Amino acid sequence: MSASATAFYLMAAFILTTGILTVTTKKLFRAAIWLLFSLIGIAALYFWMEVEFAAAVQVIVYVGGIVVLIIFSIFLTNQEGVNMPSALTKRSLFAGLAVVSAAAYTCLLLSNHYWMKGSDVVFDPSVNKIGRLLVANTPESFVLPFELVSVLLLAAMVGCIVIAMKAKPETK
Amino acid sequence: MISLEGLTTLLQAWLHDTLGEPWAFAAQSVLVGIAAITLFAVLGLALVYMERKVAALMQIRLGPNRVGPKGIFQTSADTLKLVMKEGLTPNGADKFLFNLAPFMVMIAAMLVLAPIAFARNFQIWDLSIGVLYVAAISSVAVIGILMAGWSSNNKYSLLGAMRSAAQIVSYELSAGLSILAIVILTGSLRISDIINSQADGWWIIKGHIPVLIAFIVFLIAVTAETNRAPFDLAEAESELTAGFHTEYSGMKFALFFLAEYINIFIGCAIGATLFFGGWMPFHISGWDSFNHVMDFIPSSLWFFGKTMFLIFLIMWFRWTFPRLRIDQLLNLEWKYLLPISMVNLLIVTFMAIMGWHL
Amino acid sequence: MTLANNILLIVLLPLCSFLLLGIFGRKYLSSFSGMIGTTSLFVSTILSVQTAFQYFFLNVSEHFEKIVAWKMTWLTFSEGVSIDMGILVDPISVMMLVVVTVVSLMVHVYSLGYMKGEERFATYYSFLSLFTFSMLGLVIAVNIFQIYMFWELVGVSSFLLIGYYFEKPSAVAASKKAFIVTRFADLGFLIGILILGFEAKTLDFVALIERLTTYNSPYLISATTASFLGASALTWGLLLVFMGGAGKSAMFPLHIWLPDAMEGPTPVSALIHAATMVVAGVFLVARLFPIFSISCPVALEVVMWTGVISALFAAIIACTQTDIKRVLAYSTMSQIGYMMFALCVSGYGGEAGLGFTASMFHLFTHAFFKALLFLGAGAVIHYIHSNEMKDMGGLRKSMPVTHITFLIACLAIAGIPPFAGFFSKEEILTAAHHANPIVYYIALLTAGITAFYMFRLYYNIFWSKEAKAAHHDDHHHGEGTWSMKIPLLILSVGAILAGFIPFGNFVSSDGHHLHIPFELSAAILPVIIAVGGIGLATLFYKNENERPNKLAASLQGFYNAAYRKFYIDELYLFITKKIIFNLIAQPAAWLDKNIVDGSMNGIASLIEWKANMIKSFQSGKVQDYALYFFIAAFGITALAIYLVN
Amino acid sequence: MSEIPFEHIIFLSTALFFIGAYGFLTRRNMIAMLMALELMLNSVNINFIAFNKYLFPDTIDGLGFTIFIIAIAAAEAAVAIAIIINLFRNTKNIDAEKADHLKH
Repeated sequence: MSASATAFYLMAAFILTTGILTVTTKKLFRAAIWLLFSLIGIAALYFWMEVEFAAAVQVIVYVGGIVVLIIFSIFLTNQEGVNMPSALTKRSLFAGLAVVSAAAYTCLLLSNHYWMKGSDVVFDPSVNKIGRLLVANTPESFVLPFELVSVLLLAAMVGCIVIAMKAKPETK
Repeated sequence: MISLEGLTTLLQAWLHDTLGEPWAFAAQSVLVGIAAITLFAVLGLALVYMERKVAALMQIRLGPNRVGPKGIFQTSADTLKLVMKEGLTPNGADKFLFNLAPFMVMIAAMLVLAPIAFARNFQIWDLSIGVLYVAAISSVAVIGILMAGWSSNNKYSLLGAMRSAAQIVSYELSAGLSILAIVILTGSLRISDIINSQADGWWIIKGHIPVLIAFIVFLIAVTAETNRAPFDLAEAESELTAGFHTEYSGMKFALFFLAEYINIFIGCAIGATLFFGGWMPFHISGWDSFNHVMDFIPSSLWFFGKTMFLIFLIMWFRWTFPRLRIDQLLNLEWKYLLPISMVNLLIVTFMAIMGWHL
Repeated sequence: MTLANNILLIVLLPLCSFLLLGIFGRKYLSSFSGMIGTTSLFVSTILSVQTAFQYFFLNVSEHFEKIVAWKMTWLTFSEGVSIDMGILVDPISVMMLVVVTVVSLMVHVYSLGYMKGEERFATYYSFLSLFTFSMLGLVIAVNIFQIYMFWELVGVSSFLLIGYYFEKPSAVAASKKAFIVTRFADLGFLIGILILGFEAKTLDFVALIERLTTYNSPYLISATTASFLGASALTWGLLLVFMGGAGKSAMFPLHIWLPDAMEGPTPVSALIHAATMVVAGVFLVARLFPIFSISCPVALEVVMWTGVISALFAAIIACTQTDIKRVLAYSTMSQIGYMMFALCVSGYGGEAGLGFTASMFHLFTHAFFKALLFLGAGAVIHYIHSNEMKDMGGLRKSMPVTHITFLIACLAIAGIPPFAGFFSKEEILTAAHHANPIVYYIALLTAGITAFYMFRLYYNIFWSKEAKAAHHDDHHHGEGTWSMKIPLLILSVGAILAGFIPFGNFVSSDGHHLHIPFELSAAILPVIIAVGGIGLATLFYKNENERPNKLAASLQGFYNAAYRKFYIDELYLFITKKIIFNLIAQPAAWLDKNIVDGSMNGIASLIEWKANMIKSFQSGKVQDYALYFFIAAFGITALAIYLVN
Repeated sequence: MSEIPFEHIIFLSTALFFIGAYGFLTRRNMIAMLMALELMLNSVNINFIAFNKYLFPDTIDGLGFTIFIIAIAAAEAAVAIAIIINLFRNTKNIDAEKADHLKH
């Protein structure tokens, strides 16, 4: 096995292990840390796939943003030390059954599928190309989704502030 | 002529010849790791010594002067002491995370070294997204700090960690925006491209006012991101004992301590790369003979000189400005720096579109 | 100014005043509202008198045409059948315009004094204006549906005015009663309209009358040949239309609302229940008179007997009532009965049309003296603060104006020459004499009874026992303000002089001039009977004595029956409560509750039971929903893939 | 790349997706549910990039989608956390089992 393949399987194992730990560990803060590792693993996977930009964005947004946000919200909701209540047995049973069967079915479908390679061009995700994809003045570019996402982010920002803002005490 | 570039090329060729492709790669990785750790150790020692000496200079006193000539081994002795100390773990702490935290911070700091160009053609990994990579990886350190604060099971640590994280996350924005100003002017995220764009003059001396503004904002943001005075209230002794690393002792404390100085170094190195041309010698276009003279000074000297100058500036700040309150700190970022750097970015973009920067 | 504009103005002025007072009255115009209403009506009155003058005297021809002065189509049902709004000018509508505006003006003026200080003064005047508007709109209607709409408006405004003192439960009950009874009658009216409209294929009066009176017209033939329960469609239609008229005019047996309606303010009683609204029924029959007379004598017969019975029946009840307004109410009913049967003893056209002219003439004169009587009674009530005869007596000295005018009115209604009532009543009796002796004798008897009870009323108020203590307590006000006296005086002049108008020259069944010969022989008998009635009343009631009680005692059963209004109200109650309620409504209610509702409830509880079974799926917990969603999504995907393959 | 079959990347993302789904269905803490959700989103991102790189290398649309997904995930996480914090402020509890007020 080549070094590259080894690296992939190591990363895959890392991602899946930390992912499983994320959804099973009893301590919420540790779950967040496992999530962090899982996300970093995925960023590494992107590096391995030579999609550096996606990796950097993954790290910036997920690690620097979302996980920090989650940790902050853990702090704010006083959930640090205590163990989380364990899931209801009934629901874990059903959920586990459903998930395992669905996963098995999906894997079956995937393994029976023949993947056709579209073209033999070398994949080139340079920053320049990404910029042109997002905001260039061509029919192929994603200008409209880009603007929509911008508006969505703005709306989400305003919405978050409104939702989480403490109600002002009634002033007379 | 002996230069770092020549050394590495020689080493690489030798390794390939003797070991073959995969093992050469592995050996190189190991060597790079060793080099990085060595660099860290040396840097840590040097910077701590420098800090003490600068502090003494500012306060008109001598500073360390007993161990070795001019007290040059003082920091080594301190390090020895820290290594010898028992690593205490507080009762009720989450041991796993408690032990993991300093390594997180340290590893993040080490990973950021990868795209930094120390000298001409001396770079571990010339990423196509170099600057973005630096910004991304340095944000991982926040998690380490939060982890340390939370797992210590100490409210001062927790508060310090939260303050620290809030501060870093906030100031990352204006740091990122001022970095983007240069990226826009250069048109590339690659570190080597950025340095090469300054071959006929560093951005800071090209006389663009927006670049000057970006540099000032960047310097403030780096100072804040590294939790240094006047933004050091995360570890404000009078309020929080020592912030997130209150409970750490021994080698783990040393790692935090070291990481802090490494972060200063990295921040200043990035600043030097973006604004002062990195290893690029001081060139004035047209003055060929002068430029030729400048080229004789090794590029690594240029780089370290500029970085040290910035580090000195930051140390100077520490002993000059009084500490801010937390609300002043956040106000400064969100109400002044962020809008300023956004408008600045707009101006820079406009400049780039009009082609005035060339 | 053209005729149409003139009449339009007459009708719309009260409407404007109603809107103005109704919307702004209570807040902004409270103190002026009386003046506003009165002024607008004063203009209307002037205009209507001018219109009448123009129509009757400036008419060069010998014949009074039916003029459709203005017409607009409002709603079209089908070709030819439409609801129109317009102005129909003919002798009776012009006469009605004058009557309605004059009486209404008098009432407006009178109310300035009578209602002074009322809290809802502006509301009162706005209602009065509304009423006047609807009545005017009714009399000028070109279309039977227009009449129906204004008819209902009249009903609404009378409901509002009767219930004016809505804080009094009896007033509320009376207004409801009036509304429900007239609504019930109007149902018949509506069906009648639909029958007539269906048969004649038009709702327009002119066309309707023309189609249903022309001999051998296809409409008439189809209307008379289609039969139901032994009567032709035309008969049914006319009878049902008359049912509406009977309801409004308080004909037996739909009269029960009229006495109770005296709960409203007295001027309102004068306006609505004496002079204008109740004659709407007479007006309706007169409007359709050609059809009744030419095409359907059977219906006319029914109307006649209804009128006769109402006249006698009401007169007998009036003798026993002690509430002065109720006496007047029954006298109204009796007089309307007079008008009704007078119409029916008439033929169409020429000399035979005497009854029609007489009826309209009586309507005209009656409006004056009945309004006068009510307003006088109002003055008395205003003075005494009571409606009961036993609280009154000996008022002739303290209320001289009222006394004299009331006496004139009583003489007029009793038919003593030369007062107005004599002439009109004499014409009616003559017409009846020519037509039907039985009706004639009953009418004579009624005339005598009328004289008797009117003077019973008169003596009880103004003579009888001398000045009781009750009315000396509060002599803070005198007989009434001038605004109350002036209408009395004007109306008494009308009551004296109205009879001298050669009415046949203006109003007749076919529009031609009708010369009415004065027959002295026919006039003597009624006058003698009336004087006899007055004498009897003088004997009994001029001074306080035991004779009335003795007479009442001797006629025990009959007296009680008359006093209780012949138990008609009780009969209605019996029918509605015992029969309709117990035998029909209650089983229906049971059916509704247990079968109809029961089946619905059964379905509902079945669904509820089922819903409870599946309710547990809806736990409110987001993860349960997520699990269902997850399973369903995968299930559907798997199914789709299976089906595709 | 050529050393490992393309399916293995897809298997990895599939497994990650179902791990996230399992976590979403069983975790009682809302923040933990949010984390599971992030895992699922990430598995989708992996798919997009893998498909783009190995099956359709002539475009970079998949990468664009990934970037959009990441942006939207950030917005979604922020809103979710705002809601959770508001819920916590009102009920002192962020247990998904107990947050069933809308049912009543």
